This record gives sequence, structure tokens and C-alpha cells, in this order.
Amino acid sequence: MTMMITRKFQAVALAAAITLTVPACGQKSGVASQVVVGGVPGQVAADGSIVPGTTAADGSAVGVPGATGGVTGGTPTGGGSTTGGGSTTGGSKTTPSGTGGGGEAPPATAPRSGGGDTTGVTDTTIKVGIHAPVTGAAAIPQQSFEKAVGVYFDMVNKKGGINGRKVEVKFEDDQFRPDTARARCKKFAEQDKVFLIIGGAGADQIDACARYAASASVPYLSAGVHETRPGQAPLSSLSTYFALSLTYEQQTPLLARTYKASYNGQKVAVITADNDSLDNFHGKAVGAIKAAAGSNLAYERRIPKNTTSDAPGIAGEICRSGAKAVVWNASPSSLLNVAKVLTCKVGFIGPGLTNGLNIVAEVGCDNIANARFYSPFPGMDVMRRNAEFVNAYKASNGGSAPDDLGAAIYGVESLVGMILAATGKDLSRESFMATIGKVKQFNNGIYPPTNFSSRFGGTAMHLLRADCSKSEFVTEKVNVRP
Amino acid sequence: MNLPLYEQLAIALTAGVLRGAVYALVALGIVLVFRGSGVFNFAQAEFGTTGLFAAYWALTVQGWSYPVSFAFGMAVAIALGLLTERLVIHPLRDSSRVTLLVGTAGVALAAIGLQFWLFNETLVMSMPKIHDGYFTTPWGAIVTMQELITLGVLAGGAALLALFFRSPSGLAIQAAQQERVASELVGISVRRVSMLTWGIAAALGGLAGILAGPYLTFSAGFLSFGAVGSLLPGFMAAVLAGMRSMPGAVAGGLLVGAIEQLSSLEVFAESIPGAGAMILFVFLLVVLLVRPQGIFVGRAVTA
Amino acid sequence: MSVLEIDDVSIHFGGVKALQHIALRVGEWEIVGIIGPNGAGKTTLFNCITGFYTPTSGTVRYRGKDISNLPVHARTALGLGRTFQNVGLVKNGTVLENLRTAQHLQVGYEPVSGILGAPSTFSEERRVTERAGQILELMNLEDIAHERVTDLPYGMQKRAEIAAVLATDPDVLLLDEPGSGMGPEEADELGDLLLTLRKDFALTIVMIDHHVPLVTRISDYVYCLNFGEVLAEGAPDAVRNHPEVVRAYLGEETV
Amino acid sequence: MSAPTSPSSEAPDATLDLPTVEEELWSAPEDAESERFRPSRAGWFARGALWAVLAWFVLAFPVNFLSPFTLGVSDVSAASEAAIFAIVGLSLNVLLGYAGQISLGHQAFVGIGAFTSAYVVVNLDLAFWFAVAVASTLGLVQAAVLGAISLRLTGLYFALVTLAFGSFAQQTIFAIPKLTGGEGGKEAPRPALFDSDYRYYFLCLAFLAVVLFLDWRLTRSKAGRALMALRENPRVASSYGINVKAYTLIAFAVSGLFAGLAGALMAHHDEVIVAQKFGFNLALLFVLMTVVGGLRSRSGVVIGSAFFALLGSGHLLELLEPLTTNVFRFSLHDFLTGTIGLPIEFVALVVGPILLLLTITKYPGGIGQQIAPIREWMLGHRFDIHAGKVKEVEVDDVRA
Repeated sequence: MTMMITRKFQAVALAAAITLTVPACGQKSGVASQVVVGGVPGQVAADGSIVPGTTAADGSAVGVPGATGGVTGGTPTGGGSTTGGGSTTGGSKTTPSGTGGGGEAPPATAPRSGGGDTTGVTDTTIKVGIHAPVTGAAAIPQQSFEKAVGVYFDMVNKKGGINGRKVEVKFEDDQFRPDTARARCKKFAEQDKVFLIIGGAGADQIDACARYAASASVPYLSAGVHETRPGQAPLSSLSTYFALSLTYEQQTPLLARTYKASYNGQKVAVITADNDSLDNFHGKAVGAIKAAAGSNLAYERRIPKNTTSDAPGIAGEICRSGAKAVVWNASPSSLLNVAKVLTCKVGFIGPGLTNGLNIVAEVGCDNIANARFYSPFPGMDVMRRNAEFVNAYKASNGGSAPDDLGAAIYGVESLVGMILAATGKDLSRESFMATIGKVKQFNNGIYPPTNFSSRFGGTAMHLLRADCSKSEFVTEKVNVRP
Repeated sequence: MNLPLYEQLAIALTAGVLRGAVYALVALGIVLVFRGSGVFNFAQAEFGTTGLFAAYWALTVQGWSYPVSFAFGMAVAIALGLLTERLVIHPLRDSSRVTLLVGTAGVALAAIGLQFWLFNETLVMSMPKIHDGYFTTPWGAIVTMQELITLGVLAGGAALLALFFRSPSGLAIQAAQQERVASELVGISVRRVSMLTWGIAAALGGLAGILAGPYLTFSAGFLSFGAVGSLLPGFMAAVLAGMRSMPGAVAGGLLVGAIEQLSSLEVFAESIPGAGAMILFVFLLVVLLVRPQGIFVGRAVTA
Repeated sequence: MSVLEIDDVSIHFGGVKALQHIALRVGEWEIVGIIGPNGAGKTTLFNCITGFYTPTSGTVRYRGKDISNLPVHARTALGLGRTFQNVGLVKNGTVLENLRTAQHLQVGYEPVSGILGAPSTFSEERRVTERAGQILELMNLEDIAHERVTDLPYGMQKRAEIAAVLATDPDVLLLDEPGSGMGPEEADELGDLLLTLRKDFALTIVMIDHHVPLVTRISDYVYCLNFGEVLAEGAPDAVRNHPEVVRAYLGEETV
Repeated sequence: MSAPTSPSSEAPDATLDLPTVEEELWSAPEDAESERFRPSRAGWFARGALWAVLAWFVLAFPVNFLSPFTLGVSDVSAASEAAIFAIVGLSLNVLLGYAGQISLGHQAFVGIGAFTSAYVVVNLDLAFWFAVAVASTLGLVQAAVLGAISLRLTGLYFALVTLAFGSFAQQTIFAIPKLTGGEGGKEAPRPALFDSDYRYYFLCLAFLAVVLFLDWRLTRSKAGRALMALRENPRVASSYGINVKAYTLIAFAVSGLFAGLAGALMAHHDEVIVAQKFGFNLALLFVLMTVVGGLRSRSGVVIGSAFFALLGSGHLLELLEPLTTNVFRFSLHDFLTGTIGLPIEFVALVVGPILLLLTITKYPGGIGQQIAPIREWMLGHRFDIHAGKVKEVEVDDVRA
């Protein structure tokens, strides 16, 4: 896997190098404007938020969400970096302001110029590790991941990289297993010496890798998952962890609201995987639904993460309870199995990084018709109109059309890219994490805007709905705030 | 959701008997092979999964009709059974039974490996049902048409087998299974009988796999230890049948299914994870220690 | 007193009455022969004595102690050593290894100390090998010590088997057809050997054999079994000429 | 043994009678060897050189000492896993090779050892060494208990019991989040001294050496002789005074001890140990690597186990890659993943069973038999290409 990605990277780097030797004056202005995204850090606005230039092909709702006070990114200033070290101004040993909330602050050590931990960073490159489940029990197509990884950074590299540095992506398959994820992340940190690690998908894998990354002082970013695990430190206490979207717990008000909006007055069930990491979520979800539904909360149950032979029993109990809506937070394979044997019509509602993937709709329709899942990235109906994404994806993958996994990875990569860019030329792990704490708001137009007043920077989610006439998830609402 | 216990029990037993039909089909194959070759066939369930994969491929990738796909799946299952006989069982015919057991386990693993490999790109596989209907029994159990069809196929298959074993060629098979040398002397080809045995066993496995496939989504190893894991229950049913009795295998399969489904009673489901596996383990120990010669042995038992 | 006393032993397999009301006594230092046609129950009787079968009724006593319910290995520990009709050796092993294995009960360390490699086990292993060598020497088998049993001719296997049983340090030797497959000369030698062994090892010997001349030559007392019952017993010549015995053997080869 | 009622009467030959090379056990003691072959001075030198290469490969190569190319942390970690798998292989070899009992639930023994050790370190806050001891002891006890129950049964039925036990452990015991941390797995920290993967590798090697020593002493002492005898012929064994049941139990206990130890090492190797790891596939892989390695051949089992560990994790192919691409101008990796579309993760699953079937039908001695000539030569004997080709004969049942 690593080899293939590396080889691909080499090819891309070569291509990029050739492009760069071509005088830049020949470039079209459109290209130059896109450089903004990665080439030059967006300016830090007064309220500490950063947003890129709008690049969506049309003025869709996602392009510039209602980010309060967000300022459009800096004007194009050619290739050179003029704001190097910008983020380190005022760098002192004080804790970046604006932190607090549920979690601990990002690390207190602010970068000194030229100091700090610069593992994985050279004058010309930044090494980044991404892990995701390519094989194993995850319902995620292997090809999709291979195609998705590095799309954004390829594009940025072609445009000169981030603050003059090319981003080199290492990708590892975590096989949807926490032990493998930890081993892969260890490899990233100790062998590949990456600067930071990105978790692609899978809560348990993200949890395992995040804990390792904290012990190895490697910044770790992922979409939001759970917040706590019994007997273990909460994720918010990990010194290097940052969630780029709402955690499951933070989404419980959204689930309750969706129930009220679509199923008010009808019976509802809450089904959660029996992972201990979801204990906290389950409690909060049941609480929120009870508050919204009262006695209409007809059934609640924890089920095996990969429900197989128990599926008929669970489906039978759901139907007997009379529930019309099911708040669901368990694996896609469980969802598909239970939905397949349901003998009544129910609407699923849930947080859904993987449950909201189109592969689930393809296989699960019509059993999961109108299932609503909250996702950190919008559906393909929106993403297909994001020209920059579509072009970048096609450019990296020989013209093939993007899928939603491509969007997911692209969204994470571009958000990380923005933070890297905002950190400036003087890049160290400390300065990088300090930037997150200081800037707080990043908005790449795909993920909802972030606000890192705590480790969990998410502020909103996109609501997707399974449209069985198209066999895919369509975007019902964007940037729904709790 | 607090149903009274007797209602829970009625629902569990209904579900158990329906699931038991799959186990019974697998158990029939196991018994048949044991009588024929004295082998514990750990590949029996994988004959089924392989047949299911083939049927699925024919239906969804090739777009063949359901009956044709079904027949194709059966053909592949039978081919795998015959191949196993030819490549593994026959060369090892003089080896000990444990060696043969390792051989069949190897066939199972090979089949699982092939399924993983060839269907690596298809992540979630779902076989359509023959009939989508279902109904609810008066006591609240849900019965799908697919499950009823399986039960019907089991009944029909068992009846056909019973008829077959009363026919001259069936009797010849039984003779060959019991006395190899003597059968050769009176002109029964033990080799051909062995092939026939494995072919029929694989066909039973194929039926189990292709019929149970639509119950849930499936993946590699589906019928061995996947969503409808039937290898262990099938063996338990065969043990109940004293490893010999065909009617016993059917009864044993239904019983094992019912016992396993006791795990869905609230007492178990809410306190013990994976209670089904625990119940099966304890049940197996009790049966083997108390009545190792089986329960449903009938008159088919031989010395 | 009797070393071995079999009282009223019967054993049934399903409907088949393999032994019926057998009574048998073996005194110290005696050589007792058991003869009888094939299927008479001779080996079954041995199996009852050595513990492979538990009699349906009756008792087996060894030096006054009821051993009817003891397992095979415990009877070996008491001093019952036996050979088998078709060579009871670990056939894939060498003769020497069989003799080492047969000294199982004489090995002076616990299995756990053996696995842990306690220093004393090494010297003990050497002693076991030496003793095996001594027995082989006595039996004139030292040349085949390193031969695999299965590679040896049948007569050699039979002798090696006796050596292996001797290695278990028995008081009573139960020999199941030691002379099978031997010509008259070899059988004669075997008779001499058994007499010598009795003297050297202070042995009591019970033996089953079809070689009636061999049995009558060396036995002190002979039992003849037929259809699971004692047909005749007494001094060798008396039994040999007993009319019932002659009738039972009629048509049978009496080498 | 009265009227035959137990299932044993239906399955009389329950032992695995693969004709194999049996190292050392049945070979002649050295002092008894009449005319000993003595290698020449050059012969000694050649043997010494090969031993040195072997020692370098095991001890120095993984830590990049005098290496042609650099191995990284993940490679060393894979090497540790290979050593752990070797312990598992030796554990199964005691049961399958020495006692002739097949276990299809060995992944459960290993898994219970793993979670026990993790639990002792994390929840009870006790030392790693103590945890390893507890895990090994628990492995011993559970194997002995299961063995005691199963002693009333014979080979084939024992396979069923282990199969059921494996699925029970996997679906019930491993699903208790308090013990196993649920799907997220359980932390299993290493002792500070062995935190580095390089050091942990040597720790695993040390434990492998201990297991090899115990296994060697087992086969060279009375317990091993007893097992060999009872496997080939329980009736002869019992007439030698061997308590067949007790010694079968000893085999179970030793096997369980090794499996528990391997589990503990595996837990702290992974540092996060997950129940998912201990599926039925793993049980089959264990049987496969032991049989392919060559039953009753220590060196064969170790090589076979390490082979499958490295094949499964993809490191073997990665190691071979520079060799094949530079020497043969052929990329095995590209061939597998590209040409025939077999992802690396599945290579072991596809290649393994083929090797297994080839082994039991064509080369029953496995790797142990293949390497016998070299092994014998290295031990100072004459080079004999036919070494180890001793055919075990079919043993006709001794009628008692």
C-alpha cells in the first residue's frame, strides 16, 4: 500500500516539478486564484477564523456557509510566501486564548522561531500519514480509498505546495482493526517520521491511533467520533488530538431534532453498538430522545458491532415495539443486516460517517429508504458541483468520476491543508497545534466550519438522506448546528 | 419490550426451527460423508458458501435469471465437492481420520481464501430472496417465505434421500460404505460410490448456502462462521444423530436451531453477549459426555 | 501363596459370552501354560488379567489384592508385564527406545522435572539407557538396538518385545503366543530362554501358545480353554492327553 | 473397556499418523553411535559459517547490524510476531504432533492468554512479568480442564469440542467489554525496559528460546517418550506402565502453557489487543502453519510459523521484493496485486491452504523434512540428501 502511494506520489511530484519549471507567467488567472487554497495561508481574521476563496462551481449553499464573521481568504499574492512565521507572532509560552470548553487546551508550548518539533518537515516537504480501513470488515470500497487519498495534496503540490513545501502523503490500511491502526500509526511516527497523522474513518481505529499519537507527540486529526471510553482518558485530554467535526455526543441534540421534525409523536427506538466507547453516546442519545419523545421511546438496545445472526431477532423486536423511527449508531454491516430482515417500515436516523456512504444506500435500498445520517461532508449531489474537487479528483485518478469517499478524504485533507497553511513557514508540531487553538475557525467549504474552543472543533453537520430512487445519499440540509 | 416468557419462548422456538432447517441440510451432508468416508468434513459448510457466491455472481454480475443462477450455484457446489473427493480425500484414503480432517479444513480455508480474493471488491453482498413475502404468527414470530421455502426444501430433500437409499443404487451405496472390500468383490465401484456420496453431500451444502444466503447479507465464510454459521451447529446435529442417522440429522438440526435461539430470550440476550455460542458449547459438552452415541439415532445405527 | 488368582471371571460382549466362570491360579515362580483353539478366549483372559477388559463378573487378585478395577498401567506398576499377540512395540521407534520407554515406571524423576531439564534428569536418562543396554545384552539383541522395530524380521520383533517387557521390571510375565511363527528349533531356544529368565529375574510366567510341545516342556501347570470355558487343567502331560482336549484340537494343527 | 459404547469405538485411529521426521527423540544417543562421522577442518569451518549466518539473520539483521538494507520499526515488529507465532506453532505441535489431538480452537487459548495478561497489567496494575506468568498458568489450567473433559472423547470429537470452545470464547468471553475493552480493544502496555520494538523483539526471542528448551527436554525425557508411545499405540503405552490419560493431560497442559505465553506476548506486542484478531480463520491458520512446518519437527514448526506470520503481514513479500526486482527483474508484489489481483492481505489465506493440501498429500514431513539434510549437516553429520526421509509405517492396531 505504502509503496503504491509512494510511487504514485513520486510520479505526481515529477509532474509537479515539470509544471513548475514552466514559467509561471503563463498561468491562467483562474489557476492563480486557486493557489489561495493551499499556496498561501489565508489571512487570519480578527476573530481568528480562516476561510478560503470560494471555488465552488456554482454558488451552492455549501460554498460559504453561514460562518459568522468568517473572512474570505487572502488575495492572491503570486507564489511566494509573504506571511512566513505569521502564526508565530506573539508566540509565547502562554496558552492560546479561546480554549476551554469541554476539553483541555492545545499544548501550551508555543513555537519559538526555528524551534519546536519539526519531525517530518523539511524546507521543501511535509510528510503526512493517513490511515483508513481498506480491507477488513468495513463497508468501504478499497479502490475508493486508494483513489481518494492524496487528491487534495496532489493538487496543492502542483500549485507549489503549502508555504513552499510539498506535501508527501503516506497511506496505510488499518484493516478496520484498532491493533492494526495503532501499529500503522507507530510506523508513521517511528519509521516514516511523519509530521502529523490523519484518521480516515472508523471510530475504534481513530481512538487507538489518537492515543498512540498523543504518547508520541504527533498531531492527530480526524472527523469527530466518540468523546470518552470507560477506563481510559477522554479523547479531549489527549495532548495532540483534534476532532474536525462534531462528536457523536455533540450530535445527540441533532438526532432528537430530526426525530421531532420528521417523526414527531411517533414511536422511536434507540439502537447503539455495544462498544464501550459508545456508552456515553447511548446515554445521551436516550436522554435526548426521551426529552423529545417522552413515552414514545419504545425500545432501546445495545447490539453487537457486527450484527449478523442476531439481526432477525433485533429486527423482530424493533417491529414489535411499533417504532417508526430508529436512532441508529452501529456499523453499516449491522444496519444492512437488520434492515434486510425488517418486516416493518422504519426511518433510520443517526450520526453517520460510514453509515451515510453511498455504498450503504446502494446495497441497503429500499430497506433503508429515507434514512437520515449526519455527515461531516455533504452528499455527492453537492460535491459534484464543487469544480475544484471534481477536477482535482479527476486529475489524480485518470479522469474517473469522484465518489463520496473521495469527498470525505478531500474534505479532511483540505482542512488540514488550511491549518498547515495558516501555521506559516515556521512549521513545527507546536506551532501547528498552537495555530489550531488560536485561529479556531477554519472553513474549507466542505466540512462545516470548525471552532476549536475545545479539542472537538466541529460546529455543525450536514444532513444526508437516503434517496432510493438514486440509490445514494442526497444532501438534505447543510451546516445544521446543534 | 417485556413479552411474557412463554411468548418469548414461542418466538425463539419458531425462529430456531426455521434456522434449524439450514443446520439440518448441513448436518445431512456431514452424516452422509461420515458414513461414506469416515471423515469429519469441515468443508461441508463451505460447499454452501461457495455455491452461494457462484449463484450471486451469476445473478448480479452476469444477470442470469434466478433459476439459472440457482442451478449454476448448485453446480459449482457439487463441483467443489467432487474436486475435494478427487484431490484430497482419495489420495488420503489410507491416512488417519485426523489427517483427513485437517485436509477438509484445508479445503474450507482454501474456499474462504478464494471467496475473499475473487469478491474482494464487492464489499457488501446481498442475495435477493426467492419470495419477499412474510407473515406474523399468532404468537408474534415473523416467518419469511424464504425460510419456509428452505424448510420445504429440507423436507423434500430428506424424503428424496430416504427414497434413494431404498433404491438398488442407494442400497449399493450403503453396502459399499459398510464393507469396502466385499463391495468391490461383488462389483460395486467404491470409487464411484465415494464420488456420488461427496456429490450429494456438496449438493446438500449448496442448497443450504443458496437458500440461507438471502436471509442476511453475506461475506466469505458465510455458512461456516458468518451470519448463518452452520458448521458447528451442523456437526452438533450430526452428533445427535450418532453421525449415522439421516432422519436423526434432520431432527438434530431443528433441535440445535431451537436450542441456539434460546439465547434470544431476554434473560440471556440482555446479560450475556453471544449467548448462543455459550449455549451451543455447553449443549455439545453435555451431549458428548452424557450420550456420545447420539439421541436421534433411530434404527439406522450400526455396530 | 498364589501370585495370581482369577476367580469366577466372566465377560460378555453384547450377547457373546467370551469367558464363563474361569478360575485360574498361578503360584510363585511357576510357569503356567494356556492352550486352546483359536477363539477359545485365551487373549480375552489376558486382557482381563492385565486390565484392558473389565470382567462382567468375578475378580482378579494379585498377591491377595483385588486388582479387578485397576487400570492397565497400575497393574504394570504392580508387576504384571505382558506381550501381545502381534508384537506390542512402538514400531516406528528403535528397539533401544522401546526399552527406554518401557522403563517408564523406573525413571526416577517426575515428568515436570524432565520437561524443565533439571540436572538430575540427565544422569537418570543415562542410567535408563545403560539398563536398556544391559537387558539387550542379556537377550543377545545389542546388535539391533538402533534398528527400527518395523525393519526387523518377525522373530526378532518377538524377542525385542520380551526384552521390552523385561524392562518394565515385571514379577509376572504374561506372554501371548511368544512362539508364533517360530520353527521347532527356535521354539526350543525360546523355551530355554524363558527358563533362564525365570531364574535370572525371579519371574512367574503365564503363557499362551499353540506350540503344545513347547508349553508342555516348560510349564508346571497347564490350562486348556475352549469356548470361553476351562476345558481341562492339570499337569502338562495330563492335559495334553485329556480326551476333551484332544477332541477340541482335532483337525487343528498341533505342532 | 467393556461393551464399546463410547464414540471412540467408531473412531479408533484418532491420531495424526503423518509419516514425519521425528527429530532427536527416536534417534540414537550419541554415546551409542558406533562409528561417528567427523567433519574435516573445512567442513567445520563451513558449518560454523552457516551457523554464523543464521545467528546474524536472527539476531543482527533485524536490528540493522551489518545489513544490506535497512529494516524499519514495522519490520522488527513483524519479526517479533513471527517469534510469537513460532511459540504458538510449538504449542500446537505438542498437541497435534506429540499427543495426536487436533485443536481447532487454539486461537481461544492464545486470546484468553492475551486478554488475561492485558487485564493483569491494566486493571490490576501488576507487573508485566507477573502478567505473563498468570496468562501462561491460566492457559495451562484451561487447556487441562478442557482436556480432562475431552479425555472421555477421542480425536475427532475433541476437534468439535475445541471448535465449540473457540466460538464460545470468541463470541461470549471476548465480547465482555470489561475484560476485553469491546471492539475498541484493550490496552496492553509493555514494561518500560522493552518499550522499543527492537528490545521487544529480543524479549520474544528469549521466550521462544525458553519454549524451545522446554520442548526439547519434553521430547528427551520420559514425558516425551510416553507421549510418542501413546500416540502411536495407546495399548502398548499403557502396558509399559504409562498412564495414558495423565500424559495426554500433560500434553494439553504444556500446550496450553505455551499458548497462554504466546497470547501474553502477542497482547503486549500489539499494545492494543482486540478480540477481532482471534477468529476461526486464525485457528485454521495455526493448524496450517504447524502441519506445513512439519509435525514433530521443532525447526520445521518454527520456520513454518514464522513463514506464515511474515506472509500474512506482507513483510515476507516486501523482503523478497528487492531480490525479485533486482535479480529476476520481476516484481512479485505487482504480479500478485496487479496481474492476478490478489491483495497482499489474502496471500496467506490463498497460498496457505494450497501448501497445506500439498503437504498432507505429497510431503507429509513438511518444511521439517525438506530442511532435514541441511539441519543434520549443520549438526555435524554427513550431508545426506535423503536425511529425514524415513517413512513412518502404518501401524496395525495391536489387538489386546
